[in-house]
Amino acid sequence: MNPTVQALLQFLQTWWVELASGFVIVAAVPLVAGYVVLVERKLMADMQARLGPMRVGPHGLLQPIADAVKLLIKEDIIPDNADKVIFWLAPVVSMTAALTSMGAIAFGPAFQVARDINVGLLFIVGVSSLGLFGIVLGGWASNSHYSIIGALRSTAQLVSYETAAGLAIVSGLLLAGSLKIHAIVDAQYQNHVWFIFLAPVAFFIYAVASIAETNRAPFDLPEAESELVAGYMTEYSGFRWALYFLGEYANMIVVGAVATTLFLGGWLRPFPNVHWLNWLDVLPALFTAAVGVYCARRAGKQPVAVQTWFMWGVAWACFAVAAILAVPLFVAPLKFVVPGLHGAFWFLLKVGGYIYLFMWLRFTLPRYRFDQLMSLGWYILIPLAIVNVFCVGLAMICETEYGWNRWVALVVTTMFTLGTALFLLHLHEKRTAAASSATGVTEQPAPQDTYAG
Amino acid sequence: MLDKVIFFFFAGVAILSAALMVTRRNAIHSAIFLITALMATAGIFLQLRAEFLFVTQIILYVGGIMVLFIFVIMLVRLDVALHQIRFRLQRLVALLVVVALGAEVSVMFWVARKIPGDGLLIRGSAPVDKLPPNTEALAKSLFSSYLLPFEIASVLLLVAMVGAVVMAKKRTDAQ
Amino acid sequence: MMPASYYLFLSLALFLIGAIGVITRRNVIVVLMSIELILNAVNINLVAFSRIFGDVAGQVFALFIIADAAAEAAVGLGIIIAFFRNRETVLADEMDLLKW
Amino acid sequence: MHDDATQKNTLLGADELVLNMGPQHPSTHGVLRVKLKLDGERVRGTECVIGYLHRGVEKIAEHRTYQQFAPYVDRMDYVAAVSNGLGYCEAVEKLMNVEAPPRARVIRTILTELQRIASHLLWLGTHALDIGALTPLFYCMREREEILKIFEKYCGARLTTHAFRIGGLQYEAYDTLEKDVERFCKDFERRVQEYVDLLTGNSIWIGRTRGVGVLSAADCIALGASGPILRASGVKWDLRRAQPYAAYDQYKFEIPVGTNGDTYDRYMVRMEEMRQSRLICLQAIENIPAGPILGKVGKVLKPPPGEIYHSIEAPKGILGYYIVSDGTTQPYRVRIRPPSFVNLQALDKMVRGHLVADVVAIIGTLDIVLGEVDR
Repeated sequence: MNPTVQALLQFLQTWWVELASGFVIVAAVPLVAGYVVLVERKLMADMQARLGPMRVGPHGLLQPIADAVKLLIKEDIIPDNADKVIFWLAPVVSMTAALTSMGAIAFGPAFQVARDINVGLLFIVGVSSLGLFGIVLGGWASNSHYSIIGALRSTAQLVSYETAAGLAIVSGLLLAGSLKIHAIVDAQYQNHVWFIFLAPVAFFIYAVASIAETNRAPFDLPEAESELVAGYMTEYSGFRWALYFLGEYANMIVVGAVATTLFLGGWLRPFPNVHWLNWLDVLPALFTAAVGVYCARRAGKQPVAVQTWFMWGVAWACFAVAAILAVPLFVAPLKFVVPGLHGAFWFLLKVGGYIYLFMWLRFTLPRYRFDQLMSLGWYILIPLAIVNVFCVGLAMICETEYGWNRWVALVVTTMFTLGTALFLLHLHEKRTAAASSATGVTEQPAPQDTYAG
Repeated sequence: MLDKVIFFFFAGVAILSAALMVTRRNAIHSAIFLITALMATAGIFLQLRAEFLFVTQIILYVGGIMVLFIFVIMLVRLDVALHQIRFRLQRLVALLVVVALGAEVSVMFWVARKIPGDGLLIRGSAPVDKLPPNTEALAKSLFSSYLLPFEIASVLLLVAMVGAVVMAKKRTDAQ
Repeated sequence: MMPASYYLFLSLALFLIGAIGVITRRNVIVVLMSIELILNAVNINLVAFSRIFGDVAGQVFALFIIADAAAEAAVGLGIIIAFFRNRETVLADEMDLLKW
Repeated sequence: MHDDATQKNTLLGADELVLNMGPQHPSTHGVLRVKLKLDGERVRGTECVIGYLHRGVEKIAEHRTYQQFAPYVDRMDYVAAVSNGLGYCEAVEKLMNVEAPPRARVIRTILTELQRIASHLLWLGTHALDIGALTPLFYCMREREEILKIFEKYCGARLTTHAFRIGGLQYEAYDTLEKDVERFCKDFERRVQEYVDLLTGNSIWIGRTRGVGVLSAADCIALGASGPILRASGVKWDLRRAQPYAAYDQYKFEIPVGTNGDTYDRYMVRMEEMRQSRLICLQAIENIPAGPILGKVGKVLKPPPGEIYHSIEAPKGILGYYIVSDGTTQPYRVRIRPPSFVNLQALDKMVRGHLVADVVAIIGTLDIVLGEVDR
């Protein structure tokens, strides 16, 4: 065996775990993103007194697959004299950015593709910010006036809200003390508290900024502006458009994962240190079993035979997962599996909750106008984030140097931050009042007599 | 062995995309190739165990500066500047100067390789595991021995921000 | 561990390509991009030697260079936009206002 | 959608840029083309191009008998067909100075007020959708469905109802009409509260509507705007109170009036109008007088030669009919004064100085229906 093959084998030997989980991510994420789309449509329907997709599969469970196939088959139109290479490249960039940043996310103490890079969290944030190029190049390559305006607007929005998100993460990192994902979650375990309670303002700022960063809910301006129709995505069709769409949902998962790791205690059980609450470990198995029972009960009522079979299949899958989660609790030799599996369950539950918040906002809130959106970002969020970083730092110093109790220090500093927030809002009110009265005044010259003209 | 493979891969990508960047007609294409070149250099930082610089390069250079470039290229309608004469005397002179400089410096490197002991090119280097964790070491030295340059850099950035805003602001007073 | 000469040759190559870009290209934006490339070449050298000597000062300095490159790009592009708005051109040759 | 005249379209030095919100557009409520003259992002002026839905209703009227023309009237403002029919029938009755029997007048009032609620519901749904709130549309459609069911039970049609005849009604009120209307009105109060919770206090909604598309009272009068737009600017003028028709004089209801005539005030005025219409319906179904439902009008209508102008308060504003008869069975001339057409004139004055995103909100708040604008 010549050395190169030998070296190759040796390389595969050491890194096969990473490669395998890499393939799993690239395959699983589009599927998961598809089902997140289905959940969103179902939730939206539920909140709007209607049923949502019910046709494809029982309760529309096969809808994502049907969508994917449809998008694959759909005609793939490329606008003429558009820049072919970049037109193809843009959605790919936006999807790869989301997927690579998922490489560093730890879905549980055991499931992490890149075995804990030293700059874990920064890597995730950095690579996911590259998704911006997908949008910019997409807008530019489709060579239509409206796509370029849409692309420019979404870039401006992403760049300004990334600053706010970055600063919010910095204040979270101050508490955590390290960039390594495992270290952050352990810090929350050691401190016996999730950082959302220590730095609530930071979590709020990050939540708002991450909504804007994934172009969703009240900030989904670039593609929702009525005269821009679909912003940078207008000229895309078929699978290219699907790539953008999945990129957005994958980004949502990434942002949810970062928020969970940093603020919501990653894969920690709600009360990890409290030992008499250990019965909570049964919850994951219980939860999945309940879902299984629901599917089983619904299976009987399906109109078409094949749907009944499918529902039974889903029910059995849920029961199997419940068994996997429950059995190691009692069987001694399998004890080592418990933290990994349960951690993954709690992590996914929290990310699911975070994404539920995204969706909830999307169905209830109207959309910001572009200048309101930018002024909110620059006049309120970024200064507040800076002040927050300063306050959390101050609190840490008081705690270590002057021996204040940590909670007291943080409560005081949070009050101070909220004070600045109110002050900023007051300033914002005065500015918008001044602005609207200014436009108001100029608009109404003396009512000239229309008939005289 | 693995280091060599990674290094040659990233170096190759860097040089190729840099070359392509310089020769492209369309500014957006050259911007994209510059992005690939920067990502390749980030890879080389990683290979040199400088993770923090790897991430800073991605966030700041590629995520920040290149966005600025692409923004300006999109704002500045470039169809005006596309039809440019390719080859002129000025290019020939430039190529000659660069080739001469390159030859001279590479000869110097080549000769220096022969000097034993702690000549220009030290063979050995600190083994990997004894290296302090990169981010902590960087932070420690940045905020202890290099605190003043750090403050000056922040002032510089502030000045640059103000300058850029003032210059690019549309002259609204004209209306 | 890799001898330092690999990194030196790499940064030299990038530096030369950047220099060619600065001198030959007419479009000012591409000139600015080539300057970014040159700065990047310098960074590789700094990090390489910081790795070889095991001292982190090189990386700190590389960080400062990135900060400076950001400032320089911002101001440079500000100038280009202002210039483009008045002169409607981005070509270096047509920026001959100071020529007598 | 294409923009033809983008003279010097460098986004930097972008001066006069004409943006086309073309006929096919998600938020122009029908086939209306608005040419926006933009200065960067600000709108400097607009030019509305209409006529895409012109069917020549008034010309057709000259070759139809009075009864035959009645169904055409429903197709004008297809969102509020019942009130169109009421206006036309009352105008012809006035021409023939015939009086509809009291029972017919009360049932007409109930159906017209229900139609006003339905029209405002559709307006609220689409207006909120344009500004980005996805949910109110489905809540409004759910309520509107109840009203359309009542119409279908009464006259067999949901949208173009042709519910009234000249001289009274064609169909007797079906037996559970009172119960249906009462059931609708009872839970409608809770439903309106749902919209109020979603929108009224919402800071984004206020941000998008407060101070947008301001129209002063003087401008309203000068431009001839009518209906909720006029009342939102502070002018208390409602034909149901000023020139009572049908059975409106028998019922007590307030006329909601706004103060500074912006999109938010028009929203509040229309929401209040829905509540008032609900009160009118409740009062009306208490005692629907017995008696005939059709006045003494023969099969063949030959109104005496002459002319008449009669206007009613349609959901969008003042809907006027000017009919000239030459004694034959066919009108010599039927001129219709649609509220949407007149209100659309105000678009240019309201949009000036605003951003492009506000144009969408302003078109929504005008509540125009292109079938009525183009006729």
